[in-house]
Amino acid sequence: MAAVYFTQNVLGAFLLDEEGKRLAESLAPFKTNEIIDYLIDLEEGKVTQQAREVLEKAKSMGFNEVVVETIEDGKIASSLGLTPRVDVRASVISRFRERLQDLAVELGLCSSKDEFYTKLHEISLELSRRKLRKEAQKRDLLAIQAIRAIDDIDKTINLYVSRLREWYSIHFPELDELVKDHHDYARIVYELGDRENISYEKLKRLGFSEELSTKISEASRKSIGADLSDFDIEYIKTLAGIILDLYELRETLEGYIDAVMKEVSPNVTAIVGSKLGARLLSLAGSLENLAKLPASTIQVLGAEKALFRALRTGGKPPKHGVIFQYPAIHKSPRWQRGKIARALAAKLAIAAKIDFYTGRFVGDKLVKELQERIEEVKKLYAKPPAKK
Amino acid sequence: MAAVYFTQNVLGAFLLDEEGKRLAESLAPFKTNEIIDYLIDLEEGKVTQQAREVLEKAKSMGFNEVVVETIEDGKIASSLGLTPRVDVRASVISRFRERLQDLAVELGLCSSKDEFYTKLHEISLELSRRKLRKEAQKRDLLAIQAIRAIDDIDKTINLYVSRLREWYSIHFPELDELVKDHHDYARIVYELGDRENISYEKLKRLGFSEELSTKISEASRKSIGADLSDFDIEYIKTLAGIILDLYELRETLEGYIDAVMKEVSPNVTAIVGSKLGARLLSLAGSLENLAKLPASTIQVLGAEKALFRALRTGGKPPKHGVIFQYPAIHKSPRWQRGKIARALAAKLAIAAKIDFYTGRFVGDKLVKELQERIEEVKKLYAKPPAKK
Amino acid sequence: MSEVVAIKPHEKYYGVYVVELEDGSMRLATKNLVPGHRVYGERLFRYENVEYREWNMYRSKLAGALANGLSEQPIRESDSILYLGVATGTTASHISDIIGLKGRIYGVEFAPRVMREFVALADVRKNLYPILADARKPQLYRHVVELVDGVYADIAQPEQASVVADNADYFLKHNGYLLLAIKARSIDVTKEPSEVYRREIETLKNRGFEIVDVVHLEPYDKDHAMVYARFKR
Amino acid sequence: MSEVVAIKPHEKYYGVYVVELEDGSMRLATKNLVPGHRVYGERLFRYENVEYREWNMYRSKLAGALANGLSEQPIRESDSILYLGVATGTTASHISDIIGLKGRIYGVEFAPRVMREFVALADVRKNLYPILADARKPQLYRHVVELVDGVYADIAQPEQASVVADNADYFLKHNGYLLLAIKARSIDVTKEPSEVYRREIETLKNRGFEIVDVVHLEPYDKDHAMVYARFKR
Repeated sequence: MAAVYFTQNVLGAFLLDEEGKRLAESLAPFKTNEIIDYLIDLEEGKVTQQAREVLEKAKSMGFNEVVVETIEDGKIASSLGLTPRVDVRASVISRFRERLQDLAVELGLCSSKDEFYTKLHEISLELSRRKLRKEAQKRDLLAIQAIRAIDDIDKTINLYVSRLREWYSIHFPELDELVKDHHDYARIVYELGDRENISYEKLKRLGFSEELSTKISEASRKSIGADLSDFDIEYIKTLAGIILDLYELRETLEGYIDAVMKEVSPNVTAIVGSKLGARLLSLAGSLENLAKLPASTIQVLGAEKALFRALRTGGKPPKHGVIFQYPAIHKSPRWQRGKIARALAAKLAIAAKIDFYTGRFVGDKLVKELQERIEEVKKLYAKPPAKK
Repeated sequence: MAAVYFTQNVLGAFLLDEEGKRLAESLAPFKTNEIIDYLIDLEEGKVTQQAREVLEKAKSMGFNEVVVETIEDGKIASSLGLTPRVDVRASVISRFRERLQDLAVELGLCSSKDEFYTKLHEISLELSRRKLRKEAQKRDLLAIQAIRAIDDIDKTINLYVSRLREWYSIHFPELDELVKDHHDYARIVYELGDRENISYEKLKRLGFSEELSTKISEASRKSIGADLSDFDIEYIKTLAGIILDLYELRETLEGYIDAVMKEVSPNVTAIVGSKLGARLLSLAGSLENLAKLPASTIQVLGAEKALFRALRTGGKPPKHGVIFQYPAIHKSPRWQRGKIARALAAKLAIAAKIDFYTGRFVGDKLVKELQERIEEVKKLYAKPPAKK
Repeated sequence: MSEVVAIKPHEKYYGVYVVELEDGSMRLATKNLVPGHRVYGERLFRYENVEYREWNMYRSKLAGALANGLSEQPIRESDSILYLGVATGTTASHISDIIGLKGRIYGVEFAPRVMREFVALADVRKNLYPILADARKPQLYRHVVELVDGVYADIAQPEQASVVADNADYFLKHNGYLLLAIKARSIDVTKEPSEVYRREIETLKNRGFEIVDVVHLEPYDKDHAMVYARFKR
Repeated sequence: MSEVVAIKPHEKYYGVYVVELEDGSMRLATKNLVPGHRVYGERLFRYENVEYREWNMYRSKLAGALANGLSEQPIRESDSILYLGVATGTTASHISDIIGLKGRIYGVEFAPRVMREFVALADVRKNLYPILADARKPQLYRHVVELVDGVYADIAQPEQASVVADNADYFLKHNGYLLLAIKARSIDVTKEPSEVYRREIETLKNRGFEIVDVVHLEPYDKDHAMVYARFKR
């Protein structure tokens, strides 16, 4: 009887003949949340349902011996009553591996090779994060410190920019009114410095609009500000420079929070993004605390003052705390907000629990359910309630 | 009759014979405050008292013609009734110039050549600053902005260091207690990062004492903090890095304030230093405002709250505002402080007026007088007043 | 900092650029796949509207090998590569620049402390596929790695040649290339580097590799050599 | 940044050091008179407990002239020097390093905006004597300048040779040296640089200077040459 080959990969379990033709197959669940569990089972040498199906089929087709690539697969085969033969360089299997991406399309798991790779990329990231999570020590606290550092930076940037505006206004007072954006203001001072150095072309090169570039360069020519030495300008530029450094640090920390949150709290992050997620952790104090809070408390996290006032005075309790930053809440009409906030808080409570207790990724599902509920709210309460 | 040579320089006016021997001389006032005026007169081609004396002497010695180096000196000679002959390369005069430093000692103006050069350095700085002052536009406002920026930095450094301490304490909580100095704390985090990287040798190399280095390195080995990835540590270090940048900017701005204050307000600076001087300008709003304030107001600048409270309640008015930072005030016994503050404020009022209206440097004199008054106070009021 | 005078494709090496600076010095560089982003603090250069990243010979052994005249740079656009010991991704990021978005690097790294950084990099560079695993056990990641065009290995372990060969058996195409940084002294401190190379190279030959070139990495790296080989299944 | 491998005195030039970096490149440097302080953002190097400041050839014409092989570096420790057109003191700071605390540089500069920076520098470097004045009128600062060992001039004006000679008449010792950066094109844009040099050098000769050497400053500076001469009273 001809040899038959058994192999498992990200697409599922397969039985192949000597030509590499598929004799039997059982596909893996090709969705991020489920496939991670599947791949972890494979890595741990567990007998997956897929392997079982395919090997039972082999038996029913009358095969007693299967060729496998690894001792691990061999064990699985023998646990199901087959005789394995291990051949690490089995060319049938390596040729099969070469066609993985085509097969994914052929089997209808993806619509194109590119989609397969995009999915595989996502899977490899999430799988690595899941494993890293076990190594993580207090990483929720790190995300909390990072988001608080961002808040500190925001506070001080304002202070520094006010100082910079006052200082540079000795030289070019008209700029203060013309450039309201703090970051842009600091960039102009840092990059161009002396008012005489400001020109339409240079402003355009810094990415400003034609209109603004014209206005600023004209104003610089007619400025009533004092002429300053290069020496003096240099120090004003130093302050502008550190402001730009702070903006850069802020961006760096946002990237960091993103990386940490995806690892430490992937489901909360999937729902509200890494920054709002980190704020929730910060308000709760830790992921463990957040996981233990009821949805009703999560809903008003960050609105403690308003809540206590309501309790004291018997007034209306707040409908939402920091989750107000979630676009579907603050962009919705007033009368829908409470309902959306409740739905969001409920999902967040579930997400935090999963993040803390299991670490499985079910973000796709949670997001989908939340979207459905929000659409439902928008449909059911499209009109403002009648005044009582 | 042999030729006679007339020349003027930083030491005074001189009449020389063909051998370079001094026939007559009239020395310049070799003190910073007065010599600047003298040198400006020379530069402007004015007939100084010294030139007049020496040239009168030449006439009385029977000379009708003098050899001079410049047309300017020629004009002076002829205005005093002598016939000048201009010889730019007059070797008698250039040989005389070569011996300037020796002559300063010979004439008893300095005790050594080194002292002469130190003095000349001081003079060249002050002369340049005096001329720059005329070109200065609103430089007092620049010093004010710089000192305010320093205050802003001080405020935010505290905020950032608190954040850094909280953040890094996840990893190495024991360090918070061991290193109270903020700058040192930030340096350790930035330079060494991971606790495992901390050692006695490295701490010593950073300039810490043997005792502290031992304590910190031992604590790092026994720390109860969480193990963190290099990845996480890297971001904490970034925050520490910007804190160090802020310390550096602070130092840079102090240097800048020093340069500006010496030019814009040399007399106030001579009395209280550039930083306290800038604070006084900042509180008054400008040098012009400060120059117009009576001494009694300067005395309580920065203590407006206490002053208004006193006026409202009829209580005791404050004895000193920001000038309390002047060491002779806060280091003196309580009962002497009011008197020293009054003396200091009086000198500051004079200094600010001179700085604003003339720009002449009389700081040496003002400082000397103030010192004398302080010593007097300390002698007259050595004991606390008897309780009433 | 000196300004850029010109940037040209390297005359010998595919995908590599030569940056000429105002002070007369030359730098290696690759086109930045993600403009504006640095990976390990390297300098960014803009020239004729394209951004390049300096490829530091002291930080990346592959750059060191090229600077020392390796006979060829075998990596091509769209290649798939298995990278054993990818660490934080310094070298991988330049290979990522060369293979472009149609290529893939499966980056295997065992140390979580280091892997974390590579995961963050892979989040931005879509052609990096992180694999937190032990390179000595390829059977544990065989499920997620395809058959690749090349293997790059920088693993400081004894018997690195065997580890690489085990991986090649599973994942490397016939005629696929191998770039192996041998950290000679970490294998056996008692023997001269040259002997260690010989023994490791012997192992590679026995396991189906044909050696194309070997260059030492001094002065950029004192303990390593780079082996360039082809795999015959 | 590459690390320092070694720092040695320059084989040819007095007071100048050569820094050898890890990446194989060489830099000129002087011993920092005020350790820890940068003057124009230049790199600081520590080697065997001495701090050096990189002397940037693109920023300082004297460094450019030395890099292009000027026949001698005439400035010695303890020298007194008249520097015409001292600007913010980039080059002067390196001369200040060379002459040490027993030397003096009288730095003449006419532009207050620029002088301000030099005054701040002179406040820290005690061998710098600022003079806010027009170099064309030496009679106005003759009261504060001694007879000097050398004149350094970098003044972008027509008839710069005459201006320099006028100053030399007042202040330069017999056999004193002159280092003159001629910005050829600023003198007469219609003539070829070589002709301009010739005419200015002719003036110098007529006024008592013996030309020792002339070097062009390319590629560090495209429009200048450095003239090195000795003055005979």
